[in-house]
Amino acid sequence: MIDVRDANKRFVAPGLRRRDEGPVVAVDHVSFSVGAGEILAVVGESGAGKSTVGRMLLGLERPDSGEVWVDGHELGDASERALRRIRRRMSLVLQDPYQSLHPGWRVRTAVAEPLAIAGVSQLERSERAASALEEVGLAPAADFVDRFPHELSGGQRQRVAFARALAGRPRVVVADEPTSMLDASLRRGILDLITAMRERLETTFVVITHDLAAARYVADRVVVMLNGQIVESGEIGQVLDHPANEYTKMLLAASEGRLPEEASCG
Amino acid sequence: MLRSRLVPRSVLAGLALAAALFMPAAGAQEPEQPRTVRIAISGYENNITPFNVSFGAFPVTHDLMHLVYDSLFWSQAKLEPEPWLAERATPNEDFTEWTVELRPGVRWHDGEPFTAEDVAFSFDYYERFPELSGRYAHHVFDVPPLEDAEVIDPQTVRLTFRQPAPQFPIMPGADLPIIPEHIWSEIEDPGTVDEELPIGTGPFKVTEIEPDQRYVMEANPQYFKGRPLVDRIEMPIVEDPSSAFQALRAGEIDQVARNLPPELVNQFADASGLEVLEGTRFESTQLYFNARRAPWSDPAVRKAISLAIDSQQLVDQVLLGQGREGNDGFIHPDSPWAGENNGHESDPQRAERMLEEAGYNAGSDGIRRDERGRPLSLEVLISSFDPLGLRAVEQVARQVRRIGVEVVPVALDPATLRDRRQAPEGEAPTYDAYLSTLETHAHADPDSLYYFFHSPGEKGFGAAITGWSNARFDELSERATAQPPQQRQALFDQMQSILAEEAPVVVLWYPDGNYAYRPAAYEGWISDPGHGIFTKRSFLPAYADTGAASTVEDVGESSVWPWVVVGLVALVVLGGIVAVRRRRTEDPEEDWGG
Amino acid sequence: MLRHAGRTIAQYGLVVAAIVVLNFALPRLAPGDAVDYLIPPEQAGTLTVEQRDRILSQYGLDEPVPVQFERYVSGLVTGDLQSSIRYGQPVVDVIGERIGWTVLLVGGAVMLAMLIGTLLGFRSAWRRGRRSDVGTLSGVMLVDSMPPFFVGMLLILVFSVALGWFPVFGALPGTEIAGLSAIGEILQRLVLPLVTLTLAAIGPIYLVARSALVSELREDYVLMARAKGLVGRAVRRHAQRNALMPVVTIGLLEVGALVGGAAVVETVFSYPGLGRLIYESVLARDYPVLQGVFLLLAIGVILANLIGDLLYPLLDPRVRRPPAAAA
Amino acid sequence: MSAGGIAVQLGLGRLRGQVSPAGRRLAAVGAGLLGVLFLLALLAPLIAPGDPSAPAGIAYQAPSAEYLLGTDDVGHDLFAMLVHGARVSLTIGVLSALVATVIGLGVALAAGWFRGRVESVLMRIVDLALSLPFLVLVIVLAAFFGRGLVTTVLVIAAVLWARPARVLRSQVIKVREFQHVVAARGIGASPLRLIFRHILPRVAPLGVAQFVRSATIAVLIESSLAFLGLGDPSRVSWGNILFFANQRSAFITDAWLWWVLPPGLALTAAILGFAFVGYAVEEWSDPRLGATPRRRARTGRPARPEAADDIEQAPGTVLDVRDLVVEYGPPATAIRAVDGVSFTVAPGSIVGLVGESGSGKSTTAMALLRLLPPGARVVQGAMLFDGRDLRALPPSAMTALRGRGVSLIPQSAMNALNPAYTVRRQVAEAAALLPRTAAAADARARELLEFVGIPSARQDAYPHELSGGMRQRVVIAMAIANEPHLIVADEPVTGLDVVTQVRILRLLAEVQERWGAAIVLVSHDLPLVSRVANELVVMHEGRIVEAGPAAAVTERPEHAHTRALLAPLAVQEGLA
Repeated sequence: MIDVRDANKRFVAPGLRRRDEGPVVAVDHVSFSVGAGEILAVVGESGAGKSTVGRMLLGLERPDSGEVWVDGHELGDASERALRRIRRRMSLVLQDPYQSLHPGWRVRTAVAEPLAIAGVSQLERSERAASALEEVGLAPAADFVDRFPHELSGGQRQRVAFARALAGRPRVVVADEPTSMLDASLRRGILDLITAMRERLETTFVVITHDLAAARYVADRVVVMLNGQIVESGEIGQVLDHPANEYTKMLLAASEGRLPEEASCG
Repeated sequence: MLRSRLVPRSVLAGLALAAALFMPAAGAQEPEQPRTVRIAISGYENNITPFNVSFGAFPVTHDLMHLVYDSLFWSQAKLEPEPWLAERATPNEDFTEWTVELRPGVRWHDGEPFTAEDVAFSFDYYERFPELSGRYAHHVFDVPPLEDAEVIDPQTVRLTFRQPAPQFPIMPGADLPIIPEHIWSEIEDPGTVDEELPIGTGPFKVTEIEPDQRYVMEANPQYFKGRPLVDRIEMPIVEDPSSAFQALRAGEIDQVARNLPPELVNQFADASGLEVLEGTRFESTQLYFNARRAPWSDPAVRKAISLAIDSQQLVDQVLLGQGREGNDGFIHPDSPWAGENNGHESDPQRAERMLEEAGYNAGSDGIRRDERGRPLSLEVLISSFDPLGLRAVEQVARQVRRIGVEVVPVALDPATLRDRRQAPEGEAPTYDAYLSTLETHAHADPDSLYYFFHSPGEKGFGAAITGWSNARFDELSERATAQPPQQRQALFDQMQSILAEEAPVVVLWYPDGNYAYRPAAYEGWISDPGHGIFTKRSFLPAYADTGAASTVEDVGESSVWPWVVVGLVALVVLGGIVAVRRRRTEDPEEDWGG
Repeated sequence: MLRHAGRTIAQYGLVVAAIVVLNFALPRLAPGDAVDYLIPPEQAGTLTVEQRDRILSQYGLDEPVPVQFERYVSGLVTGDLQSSIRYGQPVVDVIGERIGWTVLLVGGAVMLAMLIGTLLGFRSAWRRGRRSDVGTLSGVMLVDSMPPFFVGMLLILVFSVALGWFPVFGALPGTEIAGLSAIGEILQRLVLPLVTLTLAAIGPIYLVARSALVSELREDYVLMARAKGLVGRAVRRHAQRNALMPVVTIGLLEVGALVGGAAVVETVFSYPGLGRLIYESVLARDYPVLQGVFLLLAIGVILANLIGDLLYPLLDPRVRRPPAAAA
Repeated sequence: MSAGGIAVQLGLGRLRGQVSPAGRRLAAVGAGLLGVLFLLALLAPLIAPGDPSAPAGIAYQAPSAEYLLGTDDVGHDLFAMLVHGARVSLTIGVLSALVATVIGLGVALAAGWFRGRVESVLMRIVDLALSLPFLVLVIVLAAFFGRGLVTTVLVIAAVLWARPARVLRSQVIKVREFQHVVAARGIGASPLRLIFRHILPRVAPLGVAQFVRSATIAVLIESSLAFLGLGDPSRVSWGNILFFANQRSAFITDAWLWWVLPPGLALTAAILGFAFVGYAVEEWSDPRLGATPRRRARTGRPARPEAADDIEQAPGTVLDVRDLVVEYGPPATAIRAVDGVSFTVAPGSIVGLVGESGSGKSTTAMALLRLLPPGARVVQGAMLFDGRDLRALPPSAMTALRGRGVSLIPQSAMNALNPAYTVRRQVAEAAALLPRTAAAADARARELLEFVGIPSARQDAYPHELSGGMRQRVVIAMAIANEPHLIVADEPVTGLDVVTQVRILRLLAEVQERWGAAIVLVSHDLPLVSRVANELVVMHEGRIVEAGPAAAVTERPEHAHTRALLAPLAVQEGLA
């Protein structure tokens, strides 16, 4: 479903900064692939290039070199128009539930947006939006469709974001840190939602997270990134139980509250 | 770093300093000081040479320059101009030759003697640079064309004209400033601005030029008409008339070289410390039709509009009565050349009849149409800087609307306005009419009717100004110019009758002259018809009003209202200070909220 | 760094080039030309085409536009700004005579407005929501809402006519005096126009200073400053320093706006500054002067930008020492 | 047209910050002024029937019953002129501002959407437009199009559009990266949809602010142009009345009272009305500016709370919180954020205050330092610290205590450092609170920074040059500068990556060991906190649901909520 081959992306630091620092390398020779219906976790600290990979999968960033294949299309050289067509079979869930919904829109409008983009009729739209809401656990949908985002709790908002992501029945969903802003008690519900959706719709998920526990909870396979490079990847159990890379070990240790004593100052 | 606590303290300190610095100095006028008069003028005139004065952009130009330069004669729009640099001028039989005897013993400001060479040189020089010299040169090269200026002896010069020039002493004799040969013979570009240049024979020498700010002149003690009564004239440039009269009222200046606006006449006349002198202004404001353009080319339409205009009402309404109604014969009623039947005929009924007869019938909107169905809609161009003119057009529009003619005022800045009046060569200009104001020259010069209304030709400008032409008028005016002014009156009367009947222009009014000054500074002012009181004769012992030297207490006139405002401002400021002080005692930092 | 500087210079260069072209074109697009202004009205209609052309040729205005443009540009390169039509003097001299007054008036107004506006704005921000803040806020906005010409005339009415404290017009002493008293009188004549212009300029600066400090005061470092035991001025100092940057930006923006905007005030007070020169030169279609003044203004705007570029690093270390890219 | 009205129409009320009471009051005054003026303009034909430029009476009449504001130089009724002038001035103001804002918005959208070359070119044009003297433009345009209403509007818009363009562009760039916009792009929304459905509505509040601000300037420019004689003198506008007033010497006669003051004040009122409304709209469009003021209005100053004399601090505690109640919002509709919280802190111990967002844990922490956010207040309870009730301390004593007795490690430590000063200076500033020489304070700063793990080579760095973890270390150094007995650490590791989180917690434990300070450690991450805390206090919805020794709480959580907080994922999968 997804095949990334040797993708590279550099950013030039924006704004007032001096230009002689050289571009920031965001993604450095990254290759991986995801099968249909698979859940891949991309793990790493902030600044490791995870989010850039996610944006690349949607064609929101184009790689400087290398290829990004999604569902049989190469995104790197695709035209904007072609990209838009491809994106209609994909979806994106972002980290901040407070920002990822348009604050001026009712839930109904937000969830139906992908359907509107796909040209679904008004009547069908609201039906499908309602069923999408119930799929993500916001039932009965009638209680939610007329609310504004600020009238929902954080967890509910993130569910709405998922409902929107899934309403158009996408083949691929990229979820960028979907749980990191949520309280611990809500995290599991969202992760359960992802696995349930995969079961029901055979959607392919790419879950970007810094939380190894969350990765282990949902993912089939994992990619560990550091400074734009993939340092380790494989079956989730394999990687987390027998980490080969020092960095992966350190991440694991930290998530258990331990620190290798030799670790340098952060 | 900035500390907001310092605000009030530093402000107070600044105020104290300012107060110490700016307290008006008491007793500014000390007895030993030279007698100084401060006169606000309206614009910068470069270095006050005849070639550089602001090209007539400001009305004071002429008077300012005649303080520095003299002409052969001095005209007060009288039939017989007063000899000035000339002692007498004698024409030959057909007025083509004038022998001018000059006053002896005159010296230039730099000490060089004034001779016939200078006079001959001046005439030659003006002719060399006809374009640059603004209003002066065209009298030399155009009316009447000078053929030769010949020096007979150091006190005598003979001027030969291509045509009879019976009015020579008035024009250009009384108009053309005589310039020194020893200065100007060196100068190839008369437009040069050099502060050393303004050397004349006049009663005042230029001593300081601050562009756009002021001129200072000092008396020429050797002046041939006697040492001026004022030692020094300071002329700050105050373009805004309101500011200028404010300054006069506040006592910062002693005279404003402008006509006192009608609305101020009574107030300034009543004000203590100020006096108002009346004087004849040869000035008129008129509506020019573009007589090349239909339907304004139809005399019936023009005359009808003229008849619809109630000139007296305009004078009452806009000039507040400080003026006289227009004269259909154009010339100022006080001019020696004015016709017998002065005045403006206002008769809307007759106007309507004329338009009916000529076939202009009203449409459904009440506006008359010509035979091709075009409405009689007169677009009047007007300078947006002429408030009286703007008001006049507003009223004219109302008056003329009654006979079914629409007037649309179009306010433009002066350069745009003049541009609109022009047309590419060989084409007729496309404007309908414009409003403008003419100064002395138009009313005091016996040839003016010729210049303004003769068909285009060797000397006439008529077509260029109005596009109007009339064979009978041409013939009359040609005959007139060949005669001495004294003998032209009968012809003038006929010419003015034609103008009245054909109405190429409609004179709206002739404003009265009123001039305000501070007698405490100088009270010798006299009114020179056509010049106002800012004229060199006001400063000369032979002419100035040296009569009753009543001491006038110099008290700035003031009304009670500004004081009310002062009081209010003071209250607000005091209140603010109190409030600030009160607040300062409170600690903004902490609260019990936590 | 070099590439960045190169690009900046290239961009400024483009702006200057555009300004040069506009300076040339804009005045010429207006109807009428200098001759229309120069020649007295009664004579204007009487000029023959030849006479008109001769006058135009005096000022090089009869040449085809491309030739005029080329002469203008080559003049710029050699530093020759040509001569004023109205004043007959080299444009450099005409501007030179006024620039001092403009610097005094506009410069003084900007500085005063910056100072007072910043102090008041900071004070308001510190006491925001309280009565003194609301009072200052509405007071400043009230003053800012009065048209400058209206303020100027009222000031004249009160301080010149009624009180007689200050002269009504002009920049120079009425009589020839020298030394300290001349300076005193120059300052005295400066006061009213300066106050008017300062009042006109305070508003935006005050508002920016206030809102900048208000939002800085919401920053966590201010809370931290208080939490670590700092009081009053020490806390304010933390925030004020960071709030200065937008104030400087708006202040520099104001300079350009004020030079042109001063025309009204300079007219009311008959002050011989550049604003009035622009206004009158526009009316007189004095192209060389307009070109010169606009070029000067453009350079001024660019200089203000450069000053800003120099000042920002002093105010904000983030500009001075950008973080290492990979930090 | 009030800001609120627009907000309702666009359904934007929830997009933006609040308007402060002061802003609301100004907006009300402004809307009132504009309302009156617009009403005058609207009803002009009724109030002053007939053509205002028809001469009504004698010139230069003082106000009378017949002519409320007297007459002008040719006998126009000045009151009628004033009323009708409102139409022109307001129409021109609103129309020009509208045109300018629309142009500016268009340019901003184009620049912000396409970026790159298009943006460079457009922004250069904006720079150019900002530096163009408008006087020439006015004359050129007026000459081309005449001086009609349309021309004036176009001319003013031509001068005004650049500023909105510049301001709105940066907003467009910001909004473009908002998550819902990115998400919409991610599902293939078309540019039109993105611009009109997503970006435009969120730029709109700022657009409205820019529109109102442009209207102020437009009214001012129109009057200035008219005053300079560059307007259309046949149009009855306030600027035009003033033009004639000035030209016809109104300032020299007493006529200025009724001829100059009313139109001048009307202009001022119109501009002020726009400015006041604009101020409120700006607050509303920019969340940083609005919201409630830091402190209540003067009148609402509460009396000093009674010192809790009758309550003795529990022995062996450094902090004893009793029945603490904190409320937000106006008393009538107050929300209890902290509802009767009591706990104690033993000297030198770490107490973990744990709960999810909204549980009241941070409010409790900030109440301890009396640094509650605006609108919040302690309404009940006592906070006994070293034998004194913190709640009842006079402000000066509380200030003296901060940084010395109690110090804070605030939430989002990333932003707790002033970007303008080096970190050493900021630590030294804290150290200088005790009477120390500058050199001693500096030496102390070096020592502290060294202790928290900032080597001397990095001590002169500015905050932005340090990583998040290092910045948090600097904040800790500041907190311990004067050896306080109690450190309140409010979510000190949130937002840091996992490795750094552990390191910072370890540092806090070292701080407690080395300096013996008690620490109240506020966090939402119970497993993480339980690794360093001696005691745990679990909060939920403003109340304490469970408290006790850390080991006891984590091993035998009694309350369901505590169990939810304890790593729900790990329980199932057995990680950790």
